[in-house]
Amino acid sequence: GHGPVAARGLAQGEDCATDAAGGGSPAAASPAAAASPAGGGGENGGTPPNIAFLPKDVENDYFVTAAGGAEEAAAEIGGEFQQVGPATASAAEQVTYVQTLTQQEVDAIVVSANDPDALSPSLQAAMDQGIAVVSYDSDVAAEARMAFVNQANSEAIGRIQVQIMGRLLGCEGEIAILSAASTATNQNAWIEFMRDELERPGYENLELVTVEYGDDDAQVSYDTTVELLTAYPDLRGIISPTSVGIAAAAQALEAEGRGGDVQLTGLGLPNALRAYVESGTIEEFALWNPVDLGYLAYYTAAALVDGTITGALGETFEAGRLGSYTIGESGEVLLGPPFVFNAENIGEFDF
Amino acid sequence: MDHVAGQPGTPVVELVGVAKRFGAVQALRGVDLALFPGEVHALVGENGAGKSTLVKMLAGVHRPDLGEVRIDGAAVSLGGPLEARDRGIAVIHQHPTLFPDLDVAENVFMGRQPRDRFGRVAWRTMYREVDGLLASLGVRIDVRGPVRGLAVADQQLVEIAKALSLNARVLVMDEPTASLSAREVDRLFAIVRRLRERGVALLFVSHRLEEIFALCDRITVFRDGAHVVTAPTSELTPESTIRQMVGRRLEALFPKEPAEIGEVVLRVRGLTRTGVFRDIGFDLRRGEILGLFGLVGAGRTEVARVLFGADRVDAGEVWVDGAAVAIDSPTTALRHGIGYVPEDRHGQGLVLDFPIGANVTLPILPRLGRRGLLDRGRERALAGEYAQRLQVKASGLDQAASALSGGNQQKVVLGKWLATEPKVLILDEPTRGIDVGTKAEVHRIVSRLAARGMAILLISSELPEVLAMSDRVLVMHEGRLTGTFDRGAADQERVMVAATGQAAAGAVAPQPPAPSIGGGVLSGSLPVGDR
Amino acid sequence: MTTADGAIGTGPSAGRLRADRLVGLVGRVRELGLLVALAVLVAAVTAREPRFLSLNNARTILLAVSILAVVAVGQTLVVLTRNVDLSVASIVGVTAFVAGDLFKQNPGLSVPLVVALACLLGLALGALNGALVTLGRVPAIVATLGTLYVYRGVAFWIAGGEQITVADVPQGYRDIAMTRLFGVPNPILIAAAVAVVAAYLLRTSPVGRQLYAIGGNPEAARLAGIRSDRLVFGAFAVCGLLCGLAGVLWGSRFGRIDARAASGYELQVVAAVVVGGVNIFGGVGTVLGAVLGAVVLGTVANALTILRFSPFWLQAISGLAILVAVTLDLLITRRVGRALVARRNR
Amino acid sequence: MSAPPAAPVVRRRGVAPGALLRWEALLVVLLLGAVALGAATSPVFLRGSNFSLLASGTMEKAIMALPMTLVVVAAEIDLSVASTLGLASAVVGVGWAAGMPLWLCIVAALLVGALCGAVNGLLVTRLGLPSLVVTLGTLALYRGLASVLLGAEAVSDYPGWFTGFGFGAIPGTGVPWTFVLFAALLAVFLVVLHGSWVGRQLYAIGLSPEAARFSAVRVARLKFWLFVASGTLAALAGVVFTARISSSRADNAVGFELDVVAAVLLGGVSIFGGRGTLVGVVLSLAVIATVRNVLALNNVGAELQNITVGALLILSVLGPNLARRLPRRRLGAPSAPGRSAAPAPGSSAGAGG
Ligand SMILES: Nc1ncnc2c1ncn2[C@@H]1O[C@H](COP(=O)(O)OP(=O)(O)OP(=O)(O)O)[C@@H](O)[C@H]1O
Ligand SMILES: Nc1ncnc2c1ncn2[C@@H]1O[C@H](COP(=O)(O)OP(=O)(O)OP(=O)(O)O)[C@@H](O)[C@H]1O
Ligand SMILES: [Mg+2]
Ligand SMILES: [Mg+2]
Repeated sequence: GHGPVAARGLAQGEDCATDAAGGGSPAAASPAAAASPAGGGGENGGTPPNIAFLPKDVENDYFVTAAGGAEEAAAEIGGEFQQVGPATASAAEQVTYVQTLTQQEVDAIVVSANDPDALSPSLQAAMDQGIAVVSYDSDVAAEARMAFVNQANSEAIGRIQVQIMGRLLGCEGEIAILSAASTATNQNAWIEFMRDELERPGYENLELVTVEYGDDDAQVSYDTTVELLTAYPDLRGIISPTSVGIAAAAQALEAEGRGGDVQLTGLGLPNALRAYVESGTIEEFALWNPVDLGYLAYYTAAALVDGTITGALGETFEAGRLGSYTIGESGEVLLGPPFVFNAENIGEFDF
Repeated sequence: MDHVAGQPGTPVVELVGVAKRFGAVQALRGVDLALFPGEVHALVGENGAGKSTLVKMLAGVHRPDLGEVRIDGAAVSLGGPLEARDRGIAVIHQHPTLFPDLDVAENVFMGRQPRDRFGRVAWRTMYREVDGLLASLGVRIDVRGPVRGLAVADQQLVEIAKALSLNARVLVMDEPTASLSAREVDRLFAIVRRLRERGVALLFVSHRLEEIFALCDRITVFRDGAHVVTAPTSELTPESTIRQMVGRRLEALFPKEPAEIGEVVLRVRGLTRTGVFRDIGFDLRRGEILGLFGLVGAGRTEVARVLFGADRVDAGEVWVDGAAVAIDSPTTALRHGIGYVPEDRHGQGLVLDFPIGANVTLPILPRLGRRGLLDRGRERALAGEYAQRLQVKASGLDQAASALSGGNQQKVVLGKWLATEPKVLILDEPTRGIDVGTKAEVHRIVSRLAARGMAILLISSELPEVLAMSDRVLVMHEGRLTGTFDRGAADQERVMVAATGQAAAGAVAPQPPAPSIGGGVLSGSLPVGDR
Repeated sequence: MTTADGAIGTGPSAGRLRADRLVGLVGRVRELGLLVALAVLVAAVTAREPRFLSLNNARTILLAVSILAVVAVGQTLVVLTRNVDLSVASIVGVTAFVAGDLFKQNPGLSVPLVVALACLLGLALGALNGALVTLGRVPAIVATLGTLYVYRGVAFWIAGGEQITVADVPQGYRDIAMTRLFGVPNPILIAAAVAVVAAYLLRTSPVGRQLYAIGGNPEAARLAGIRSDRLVFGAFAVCGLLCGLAGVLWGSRFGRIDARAASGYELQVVAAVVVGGVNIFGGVGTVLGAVLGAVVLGTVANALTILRFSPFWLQAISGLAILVAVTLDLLITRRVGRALVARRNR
Repeated sequence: MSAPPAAPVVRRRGVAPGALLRWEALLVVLLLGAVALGAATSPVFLRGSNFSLLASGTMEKAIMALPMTLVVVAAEIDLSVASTLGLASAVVGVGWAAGMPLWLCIVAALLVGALCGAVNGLLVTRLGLPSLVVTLGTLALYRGLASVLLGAEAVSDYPGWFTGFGFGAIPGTGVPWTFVLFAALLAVFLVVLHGSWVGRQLYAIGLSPEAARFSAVRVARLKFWLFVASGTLAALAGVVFTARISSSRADNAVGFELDVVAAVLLGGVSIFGGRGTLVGVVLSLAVIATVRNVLALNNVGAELQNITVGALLILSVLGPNLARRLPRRRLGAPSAPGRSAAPAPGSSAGAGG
């Protein structure tokens, strides 16, 4: 079954935060009521759209999963779908892919940017050629795309991970962050919000001691985790906002026999983390449904291609089984708040 | 072929009509050679006559294009060095083939180490055997130390030990004495004679005719890859052998032209390189050929390298034309008009893969063109001029230096340095491994250069050459000057005494007699030495 | 035969013999130097952070370098023969992925079988490198730069964006890297065993000595009747085999594997070998050195984290460590060598 | 017979012209094949805009390949180029972020590149360390410095003229500006390697550093400046790269060094030094860029592109080798098996200084 979009498992009151206002919990920008299952585009707009997805890298299970949703959407609309991209997250290579896709005259490019600025000139060139450009997952400069399908805003993602950790540790103890590459933009944005969340009253005793980088490499992430344990003997928790990092950290904690002793949370995929949730190394972790993200991104691109929307504020379109969406500030389409997985609900997901 | 009387039975090894071609070069054109048990057979010929090629054929390195190799009368195909070895043929190659970072004993036994019952290398046995072998050669070399850093002569001795360790029926030696001192040569000869008595067949390749006539039973002469003659030593004389080798009568071997000796061009005082040589001082004048004699390892090359800027010096001073100079690189040496023809032709003298022309012009390229660009026209003209002057035998200036015979390669190196129009030319073993014909030519060239006013430092291990060519002779022993002789006063005996260090205390002045040219600043006992 | 009645070498005998012994020591001095450097490093870091010097942390470091050490041993064999294998990381990646994929596609497959298949795959890929170099006469650096791309490409091709997760492999497979013997994690024991066996064979077997000979002077090796091609081929094959083993350890240890596993690792491997005093031009070096090189690099990385250096400094300091190590090694070797020559000539 | 003075030309390269022509002819055939394949399989391949795409994406590597060719001809190697590129990009970024005028940032980046090259050069020529080892170390060092400088930041918001230079083409022609820059550099390098005495000396160094030194070639000095040139041009490539992707990040162009080396080797430059031409390298760059472009237009992923490039690299050496070996097998004396990394051990002896 497909994942729900609302944030289950996290009740507002359980936060460490004691201030009432705060940047707190994400606005529940949930979709409108379920609408017609058939998409908004296809039928009224002549030829089926030819839409290309360009993820950060094609080896990441996250994007592979998202591509599954896009394919599902393509099948519903009857459009074409292809996913191309670099093997390792590289902005420069993405530029080349954008140019190649432009040459190929696809109808729309859906891109998750390794670098928000690197892609701008080439994406703008693509738009000049009449190609619809949508960003998803990781945004590009606003003027270089028509819409941004946001899985959940950075703020929500950043804060929720700290909130989970706070809850797991009873709001006190040393924690560390294990990120991906130091240059990963959305990671860095999330980490900023994590820091901000930690500034809030109530988190005084939760101390972030370091941010380390595992380069989205299993070995580096693993070794770094183990070294963290030695360097910070009082370490109580690790937040790893990357699917590679959290899996490697879990593996390392289990190998060191520290699973459950040092709490681990972050962003990850249920299938990759199921074993660790079952063994108790990870109690809770967050994510949105990447299948839905790909699905929504495809529908957004299709709507742009057939002219249903232009990316202007307030426009609405139908996104198949997800229902109707409205374009928000600066072309943003928000999938929904992040979702928290735990031992009870993880069995419901298969991606 | 003409079997020589007194050679009983069948030859152990026989080459019949073998031919070998390398690209455009026909190295061997159908030659015959038979080796009998209990004979020492000399193989002589000019550079490039094909001697080493034949040796490599026996070693299983090259296979003949035509003809066959017979062992004990039966035709065999020597597929590789291993096969040759297994058939009882041991070879000492012209250039040492050692493993610099392995120890001496391993070098001797590489590829066939003694093993213990678990198939492991039996190190103790190996060390013991090699110790014994070297002792029989009368040398003390640590068998557990690496070969790197051994003097060339010692390396050659390791090679010899290696060949001896095979207990072969046939021992082939390609110029084994080229870098040995007289005593070592004597010892080697004693062993060779002993092996002959045991019925080993020996093939001995050398350019030193006096050695050949002292040691060998029969002599085979090659010329241009063809067999010329095989005859008992008794039927030949050095003169007739040379005639067969070069195919013509030879003019004087050491044609020294009279030259007017002028002012001091190069003055050296107190030159010291710690651990290598000490307190070297001499004057070299215009038109003078200054011989520098010594046994191998005396440090002559080291002195030359320092004068050429290839090595650094720890103390001492050098003046060129009266001006003190600091020569820190070959480029500086070139600027001061010093040229150096190194003893290692292949490694240092030539870029082997470059054509003749590019080799000749390499040091002067920056002068040849304008604004850094090459001037191919001038380059060709210049290279052609020197090739012509030195009579380099080649198909053209485009021929790669690697395809030339040793003598012609040496001429190219000479041409290269002459093209720089040096004031001082240092020649390091300019005729080593060069056949008599070419040797005479080189001597003539050197002599003519001196006559035209060039100052020449002639380093040689060949005493007759030094004595005949030099106006003055310096002698080195273990890194020190042990003698200085004027042309008239230098005779074989006195020079040898100095070279072996027997003259040690005070018999000769370590510094040259003080010439008072250039203001006499440097006369008398000079404040030389370490600083 | 007669005995020597006098030395006619180049120098006085007694001094020379002693000097030559010392030359023999230089080989060992290289590793000694590295050990000293390691000790200094450990002492310096411990002075600032006592926790660094603990059994636990030693285990962490050794565990972190164990896979690197296995590959470095293989690389050493190749480098000794005056070759290099740049494709090691790709082989590790391919074998790690294929092993995981075998389990994923055929749940219930026996663990030893998969391990054997992965090692065999490594062997085959290494052998292909060897064939290109010996039969094809392609310079090793060119051939293995090519196969670096090709093998990695094959890994991507097979993977097609899929990952292997812990859920895909049986516990028995994970146990290879996860279990401990007397408190020592398996990978360390495996790496140590590989290193000890390789070191022993290199020192005592004729074939081992011949590898040195080939690298020291290929021409002379040929003249000595050594079947160089066969041995070089063998060195590449064994290196591939060890990469296969490393791939198994990799998959077993990290749980999650994608087609990028170990990419870029070749540079670390070469760095470890070089820091370990193995001459990149062949003929000189030991397995012990290479393993020590890996340990030094691992210790530096570990120390930086323990000392709470900003992670941004890590790579720069690792690079610096490589340069310092090779420079020191060179200076020491050179000084000893010069002293010896001077002595010999006295 | 003595050599006639008017003998044929003095060849400028240490390689038989026949072999040379064969290699470059092979590359031309490959190139034509790739173009034909592209024209046949993709309707957009022959468009001008496609050339622009094909060219612009490869210019940084092409710029680094120029000095790399010279470095490899001199029997050395520089693995630190991509890291130098990254460091230069970081320098531009940090400078720009600090409010320095952009031209000054660029100059600073070039100076830093030169300095990086000088460090490599000093370590190689002064200490006599193998360049493979030195540049492996500086590969990590320079990349590390880039990440120290930039940390997790990325600097972008570069002015339009700058990104326009990296991204745009001469109006109306489809010829990228960066290509013009490359062409100008190529002209310089062609003259240096094939028309000047420096080039000739580089070949001599590559073939025999010892003989070159004994021929009064300033081996150490030339090598030093070669590394400086390599570092400077890598920095220039960093500027180009920064402009093209309008962003400075610590991980810019990670792993490019192997692509550059691969292009040089495919171009027929011998890893042992002394052999090869810039024409071959340019052809090889064109072949690689075209093949990748054709494959990409046909939606063939990066992995298969890499397999293709790797296979080309191997086959380009293997093919001729096998062809040559068949008839010559009997000749014996095959080249020593697998000599790998660059020159012989003694090669750096020229660095004595
Ligand atoms: N491997 C090779 N490739 C090409 N030419 C070769 C090769 N080996 C020998 N030659 C050529 O074959 C000819 C015979 O060479 P060889 O070495 O047998 O002469 P040699 O009689 O030993 O001379 P020297 O007295 O100088 O040692 C020479 O012209 C030489 O250049
Ligand atoms: N490769 C080397 N390593 C260490 N020492 C060396 C080396 N080559 C020479 N030597 C030492 O330097 C000294 C002089 O060298 P060398 O043998 O070249 O002298 P030489 O008089 O020029 O002899 P020749 O030129 O006849 O070979 C010797 O004592 C020798 O031991
Ligand atoms: Mg010979
Ligand atoms: Mg000498």
